Amino acid sequence: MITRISADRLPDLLRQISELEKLYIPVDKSEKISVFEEYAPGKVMSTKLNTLRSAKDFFFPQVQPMAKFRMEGKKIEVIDSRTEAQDYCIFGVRACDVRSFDILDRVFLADPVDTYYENRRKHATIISFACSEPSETCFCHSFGIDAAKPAGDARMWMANDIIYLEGISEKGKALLEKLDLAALDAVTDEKAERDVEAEERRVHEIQQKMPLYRLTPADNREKELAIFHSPIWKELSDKCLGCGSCTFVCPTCQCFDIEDFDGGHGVERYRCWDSCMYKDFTMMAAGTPRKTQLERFRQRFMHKLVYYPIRNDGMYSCVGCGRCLRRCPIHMNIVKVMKAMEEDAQCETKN
Amino acid sequence: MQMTSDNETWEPKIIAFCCNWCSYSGADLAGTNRLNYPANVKIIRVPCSCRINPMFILRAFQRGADGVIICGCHPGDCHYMTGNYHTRRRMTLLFSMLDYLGIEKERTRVEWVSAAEGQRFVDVMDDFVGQITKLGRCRRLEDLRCRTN
Amino acid sequence: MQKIGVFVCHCGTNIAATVDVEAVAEAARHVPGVVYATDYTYMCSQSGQDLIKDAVKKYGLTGVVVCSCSPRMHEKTFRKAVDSVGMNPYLLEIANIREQCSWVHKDKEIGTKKAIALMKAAVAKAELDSPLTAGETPVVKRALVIGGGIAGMQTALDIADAGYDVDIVEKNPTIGGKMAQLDKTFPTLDCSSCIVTPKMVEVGQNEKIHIYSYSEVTNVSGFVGNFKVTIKRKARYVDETKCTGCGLCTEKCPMKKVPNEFNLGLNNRSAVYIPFAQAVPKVATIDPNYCLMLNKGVCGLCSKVCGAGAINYKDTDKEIEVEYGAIVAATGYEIMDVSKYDEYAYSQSPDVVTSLEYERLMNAAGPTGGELLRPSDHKRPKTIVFVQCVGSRECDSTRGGKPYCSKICCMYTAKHAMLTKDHYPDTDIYVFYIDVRTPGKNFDEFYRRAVEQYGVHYIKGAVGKVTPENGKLIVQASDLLMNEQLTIDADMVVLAAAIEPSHSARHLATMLTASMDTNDWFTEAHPKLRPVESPTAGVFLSGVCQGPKDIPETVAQAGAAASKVIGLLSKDKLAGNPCVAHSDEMMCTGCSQCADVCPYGAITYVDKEFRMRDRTTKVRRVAQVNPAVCQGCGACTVTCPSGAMDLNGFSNSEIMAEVDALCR
Amino acid sequence: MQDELIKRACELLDDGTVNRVLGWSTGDFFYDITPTVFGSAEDVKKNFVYNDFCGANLSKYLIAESQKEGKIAVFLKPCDTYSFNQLMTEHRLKRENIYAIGIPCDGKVSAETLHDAGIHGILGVKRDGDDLVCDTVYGSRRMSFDAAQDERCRSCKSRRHVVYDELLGEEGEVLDSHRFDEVEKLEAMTPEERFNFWQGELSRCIRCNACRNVCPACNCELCVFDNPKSGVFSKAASNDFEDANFHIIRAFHVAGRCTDCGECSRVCPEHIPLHLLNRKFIKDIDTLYGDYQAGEKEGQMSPLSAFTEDKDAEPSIVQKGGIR
Repeated sequence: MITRISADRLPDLLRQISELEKLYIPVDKSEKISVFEEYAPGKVMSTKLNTLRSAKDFFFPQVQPMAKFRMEGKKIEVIDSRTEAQDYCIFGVRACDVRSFDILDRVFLADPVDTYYENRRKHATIISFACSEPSETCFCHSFGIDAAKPAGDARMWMANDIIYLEGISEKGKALLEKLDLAALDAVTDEKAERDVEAEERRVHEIQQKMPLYRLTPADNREKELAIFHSPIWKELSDKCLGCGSCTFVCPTCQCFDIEDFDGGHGVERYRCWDSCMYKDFTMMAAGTPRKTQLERFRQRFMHKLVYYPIRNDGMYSCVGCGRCLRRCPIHMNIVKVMKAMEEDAQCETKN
Repeated sequence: MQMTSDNETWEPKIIAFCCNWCSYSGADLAGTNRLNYPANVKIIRVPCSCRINPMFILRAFQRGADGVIICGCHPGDCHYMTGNYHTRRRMTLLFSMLDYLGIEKERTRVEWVSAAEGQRFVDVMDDFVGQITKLGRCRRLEDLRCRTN
Repeated sequence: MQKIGVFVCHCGTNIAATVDVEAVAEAARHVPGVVYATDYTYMCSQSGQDLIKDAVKKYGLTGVVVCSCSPRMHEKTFRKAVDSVGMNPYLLEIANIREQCSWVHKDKEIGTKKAIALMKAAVAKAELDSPLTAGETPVVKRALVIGGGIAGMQTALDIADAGYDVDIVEKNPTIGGKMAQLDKTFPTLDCSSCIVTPKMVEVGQNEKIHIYSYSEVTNVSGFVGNFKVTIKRKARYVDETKCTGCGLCTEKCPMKKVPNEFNLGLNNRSAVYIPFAQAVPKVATIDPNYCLMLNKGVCGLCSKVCGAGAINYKDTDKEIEVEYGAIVAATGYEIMDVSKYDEYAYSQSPDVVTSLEYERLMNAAGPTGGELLRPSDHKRPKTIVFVQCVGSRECDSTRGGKPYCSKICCMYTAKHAMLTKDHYPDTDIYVFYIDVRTPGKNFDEFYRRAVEQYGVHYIKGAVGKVTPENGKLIVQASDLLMNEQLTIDADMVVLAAAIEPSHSARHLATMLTASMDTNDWFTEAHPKLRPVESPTAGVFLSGVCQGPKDIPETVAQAGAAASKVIGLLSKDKLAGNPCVAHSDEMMCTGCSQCADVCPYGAITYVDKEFRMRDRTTKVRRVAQVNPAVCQGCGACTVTCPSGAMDLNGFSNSEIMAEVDALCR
Repeated sequence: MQDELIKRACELLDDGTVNRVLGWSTGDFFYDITPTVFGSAEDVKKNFVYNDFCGANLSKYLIAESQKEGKIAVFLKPCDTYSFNQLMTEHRLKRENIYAIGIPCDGKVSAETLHDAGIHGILGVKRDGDDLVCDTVYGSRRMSFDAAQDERCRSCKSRRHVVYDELLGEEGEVLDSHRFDEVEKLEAMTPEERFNFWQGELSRCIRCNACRNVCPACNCELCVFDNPKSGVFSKAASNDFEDANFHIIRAFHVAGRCTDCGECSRVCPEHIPLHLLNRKFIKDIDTLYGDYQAGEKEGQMSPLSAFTEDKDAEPSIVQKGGIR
């Protein structure tokens, strides 16, 4: 069941949702920057391809306070700062980012469940937003993601000044049902379904023209050690600056560190994003197991393309959002790695 | 992170970095002469004003200081000959940068106070504390995690 | 976990009156890391110190905080105390709750609150203190004295007397300095030559003393106990080892029109010369500016007459490098150039002379053979005007004026007046002064004798103008006490020109990394308590180079400097200040910025091989601090972006811990 | 130009002058430039690229590369040569292992700028006079070359190479740059406005360290912010203070050493105009201590290491109206 609404009623739609629960939408802060922000009347939803940072921030923020230790003299009091989250809605998440939630779920919601993540995750309703103008840096299709038909609790298309809405999960459908769609002059009919199909076809055709269209990840699950010892890593990692920009914009990177901040009156324990590209990643008393950038660089891509699929039924830990393609200061991105792995595998077979 | 309500009583916190040879002695002299100055001023002894790293100044603001003052020997009188010349350049540039970032420029200061200038030390501190009191609490470089409650 | 002891001193009532010392001790007991806290009337007393020592032993303290007076007062005392019971002295911190708390805050509540904050900061620092041990360096048992005047000679003699080798570097061909040029000395009126020349001989003959005359220091490196000094021996064109000082060459030299600097140009000497009869070393020197052989390649007379074969026209400047344990600056003074003081007509009339020139005119070995004859017409002057404070106590620096009092002028002018009257009682003498300053043993008596017994006319006032006219000098002046204008027809005018530091002193100070005041006098390490030491360890100050002095003061200071040198040289090894910078080689990139800001040249770089985490090796340039040279200012620590450079005793983390504690 | 560079690189490899060449290569696009070390002429011929997108400054790679066996040839754009000199001044490069080739540059473009201008699905880019013509799946799009350039190139300070062993192409001039205009605009604001501006910018920082890791001046063995013992260690920008602290300290650490190559702003994923911090220091240094261009000459003393006894401004100048 797909409902169509005139695109100029989008503000009303958003207002209606925001009256039900806290609503977040992507907003353009400038020509260059779009971010998810809490909706307020007057805010215009960004139609940019993607937000600068990924939507993982909602469940796995860069800094997550975990506990506090208040000190008075020599006495220490432990304060659990967790509170149950309120229901909220994230509107306008792209297909790639929606998939990233599945990937994160498999990490954070597996036993033992990460309660900080779970708390945010279970209270969220995700309304995704189909892509109408994919870019050359997009390769979500390589991971079986349909940019034109995103997953989520509900999804939305926008084509020819019309918004199409469809509930997917029970949660999503329930939210849509609470809306006063009649007030938005919404129509639910077959034309909406046909329009959406046409839009999906249009987008798929565009995707076929893209340079990365033919990019398909190899199933590397059987070749773990061979890839690990491949000479490609030396060459690729030599160029890597060891910054964490790929990690931090990546929707699926989920590594964190736990730090204590002593503010003078007590200690605040928080976890924050970490990057396997950093020298001090997983630093232990005896040092770090990955001593050079080669090992660190290899870890990141082995994890996304080999280790994760091994443990997750072949699911890759990459969604093809293209953020790292754009943000890496030296364009040493996952596509180049996938290609190098492929070439290397071909060499192997030939030999 | 909790905001402290604004109507609580507030007293400026002033950190004064004093070089061991001139300004710290100047402060001692103020004491020897029983000259009063506000107790908000807390002195940290450093060998020379050139020992003061911008990180210390930012640290003080992070932890809730409302003003940071650096005192050293008068230019030309440095115990280490050239230390305060370095301080002069470093702090000029640092203060200018803080101003550029919109941090109130009145919150940082460098004063040259010799070992003989007990009275001057007091005058400088009176003036600085007065200035900071007028400005109120420093919020622009504060780390809320460091607040009392 | 640290075990800190906190000791709060009452200082009688000095602290206890405005600080609740018991409350401070009680607060300390609640500070994490503090295992013991107490208060006591006088911590610095023997029983107070015992209290600390006992607690260190009883509680196995790892750090001690004493809340008391300024660390500048008793830090050493308490450090010694804990040292005596086996605790590293640098694990002790002082919270200054007297000078910076109880004495400046009247309200007890406020004072107590602040004292507690200061205590907590000291505890925070003490928790991070690490034991420090001073490094040791051997001492080269040889001293260098720069300058061979009375100051340098006395210092050298005293050092030599203690059994150490001393070298004197003197830029002139002879030692003796200004004192050798003087006629008589005040206030005793004994003959200057008669007392200084035996000293010169004594220096020349002392086996422990080596004189590098006609030489200059061109480079100084190293540090206390281990200086390396480059000495330039200027080409003398006479072999010192061969020359017997017979003087035949000076007689035969045809070039006799060279201004004689010993007599301040009041007469001439030959191009090959011995400055004066009693010169030490008594060796001839060829003046390369005037020698015909050196300039035109003709003559060679001196070489022909020299029986010793000492003349060597091919001589060149030579540099030698010598190691010293201590260096004494004794560079003395010069007479200020008064030609800018045009109102006194110094450049217009030869009969306007400086006091030192007058000194030569009175001297039996001087240009006039001791007869007072004025330079213009060699007639005896009947009326002489002395002008005091020419260039001294002067705010106008554009003419080279000095803000300070030259100290010796009042006395030598009285001396000149009396000596003149002694020889020529019919001479009329006028002295124009701002103040007459005679603080010294028998000084005022001496001055009063000039006024009362000799009838010298002392006039408080200033000379406005001196006009040479028909062989006379018309002196227009004002008498401030009588409030009237005077005009005196004088035959001579004598200017008490200010004295100023030797012109080579600033360059030398730079080489020695010793500091100078704005007038270029060397500054002492402490104006009261360390008056003969420069702030640079191992560099000492002797005589007028530190500030104007008369001869006895100079000799006294020379002896004091010598005793400091002897004290230093008597040690086989020097324990340094452990609060010095050190570089963490694992973090250092060798960028050289720290060396750029180090005023002591304490930082050098070496290429060092490092084993990397992946077991490869890498050669990297890293900084190393010479702890014997580093004085611990910390300039390098701020310049170092990676924080590889840190300062013992005032480390980044210690200072930040103090900041944290004080902001809490 | 690319052909000329490839030819020269191959010559140098073939005649044994060098055993490696540091240049650029791409992946699936023409703009995804990666600095690359080429070990053979064959490799160079196949993969070497030099185009309008080759903005990456290669100097910093030389810290590691010059330590390796044999000589490496490197292509340096004018602004890269300043970084090169600065690294030489700081003894970070083994000069005898480097063969520096100066190459001309008339400004570089980032694909980011095109994307941000809404140009998507880019398949190719051509220069057409003053414009860039982008061939995209959505049709042809035009953008002026000037607007497409990185900010640092629009306000380029110099097209003159300050160091090289060999120069390809024409030597340029030091330009009359307007690079301080933006700084002046900020200076003219009220402190309130400035604070809001910077808070808006810096609060976006995600502490990915791209600015630091790409910066040729940030070449510490261990950055203070990565050192748990330094007291300022922090992995995340947990609040406004830490954002500001990181960027102030970083700017201060490179003050007097920053050549204004602009890499920091180019790589910032959050588009924070970090160069405005460095330029403020540069401008202040120029105003107070005389014009100084880091990296202009090898062996220059940083203005923060130097001083004058009586001519330096007192810090109170900031309170008295600031340095303008």
